[in-house]
Amino acid sequence: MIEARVQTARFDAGAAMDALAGTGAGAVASFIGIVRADGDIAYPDRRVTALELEQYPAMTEAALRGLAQTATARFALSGAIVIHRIGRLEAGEPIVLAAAAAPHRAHALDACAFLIDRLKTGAPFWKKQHFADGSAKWVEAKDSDEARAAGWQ
Amino acid sequence: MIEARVQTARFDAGAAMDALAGTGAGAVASFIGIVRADGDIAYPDRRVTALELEQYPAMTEAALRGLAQTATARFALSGAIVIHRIGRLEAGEPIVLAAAAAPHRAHALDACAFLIDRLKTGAPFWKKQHFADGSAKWVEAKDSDEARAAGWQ
Amino acid sequence: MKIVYFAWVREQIGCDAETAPDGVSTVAEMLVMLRARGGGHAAALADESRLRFALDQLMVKSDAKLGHAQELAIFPPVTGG
Amino acid sequence: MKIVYFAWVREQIGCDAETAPDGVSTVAEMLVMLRARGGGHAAALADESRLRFALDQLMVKSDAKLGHAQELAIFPPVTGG
Repeated sequence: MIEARVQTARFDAGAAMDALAGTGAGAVASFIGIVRADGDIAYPDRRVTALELEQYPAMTEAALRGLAQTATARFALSGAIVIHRIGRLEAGEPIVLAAAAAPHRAHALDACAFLIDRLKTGAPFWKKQHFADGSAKWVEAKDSDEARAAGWQ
Repeated sequence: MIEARVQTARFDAGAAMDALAGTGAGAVASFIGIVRADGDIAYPDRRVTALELEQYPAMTEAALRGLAQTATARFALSGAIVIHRIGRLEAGEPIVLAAAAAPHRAHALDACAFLIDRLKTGAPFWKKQHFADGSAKWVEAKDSDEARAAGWQ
Repeated sequence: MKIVYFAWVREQIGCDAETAPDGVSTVAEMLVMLRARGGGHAAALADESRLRFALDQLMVKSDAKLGHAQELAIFPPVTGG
Repeated sequence: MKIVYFAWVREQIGCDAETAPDGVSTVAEMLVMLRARGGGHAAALADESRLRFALDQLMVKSDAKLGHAQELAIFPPVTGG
């Protein structure tokens, strides 16, 4: 079972985990990313009030689906779900869900980390931060994210 | 925020993740363990219909709470939740939830793996398998679980 | 001191809890005393490598001193999660 | 061929999508052609190390041949998740 979605609405993490639990798995691991008010380490004194998530619409769902398929083959998953939100998201709101189901826990946990690490460097989304003082700034990609994603080669 | 519970009822994984998302975290990772019908690798031809989960009541909640506190200190978590079910659980039912919230994803993912690895070797629960043919057998502890838990030293 | 048993140790001994004999100083000595009762005790407690112990709800090795502990638990390696 | 821009590349160029000039064989050559337009194009596309590319929705390096691709996307390193 593979599900890959891009949407503006909130997602139901509990329903996603229930669906994965129903695939005959022994283990379901999930990750949720959330908008942090202290988002940009380059600007510690500016509070983030919201993020604006831009996507490359023709590419995103295929990229997420390809990622879920790669994870399924690599970790022998019984299911994988990736949901990414777009549009304006306030501080505290969930951005992304990555979840994996497998017979045993090591594969489920590893697949979940793989999904989110690879999504961060391979799926065409961009975040613009809106600060409390009215200013805005595009988030810079992190070298540490590239390193984590490359670690899965 | 720390929550450690032992209960017979099903747990609400979505509510647990929502609670952790509300701790100011940027990342929430969770793990759910499920009763597998093909549970015992020593008996591949016997289908498991249910597990019976026994506990040491005076010790379990303190053990789970201690585990959550250790994880919170080690990974600088903003929240940790561990819920373990007891009693008779049919194949496909969830057994355990371990979830962690942290500012960044690496700590949330690592803490989640830490919680479930340590729980498997340090919390006083025992599983008895009930097979489709009416027989029953206590699950044997796995050396691989000891090795994973020891890996967190 | 109270002794409590769990899982197959409990089943083989046929008893959830019992009062410990007096004058015993370590977990290992307690095992020797209990095995001497024969029957289920002897069978369940025969192989120390298959047993784990807790004193007042804290995991200990078999060389642990009983001291003033209120409760000794004897059980198989745990298999939860 | 259509060219699409995203995030600050789109903002600096002031345009979501435009038609590519003909007779260009690689992504790198296309960058040279686009920069020659000056203004937002020159500023946004000045530093290739800050840019990523996709041809028909597949990530490529700047030495990739355009071939018969329908769509070239130019954008900053992605920052989703």
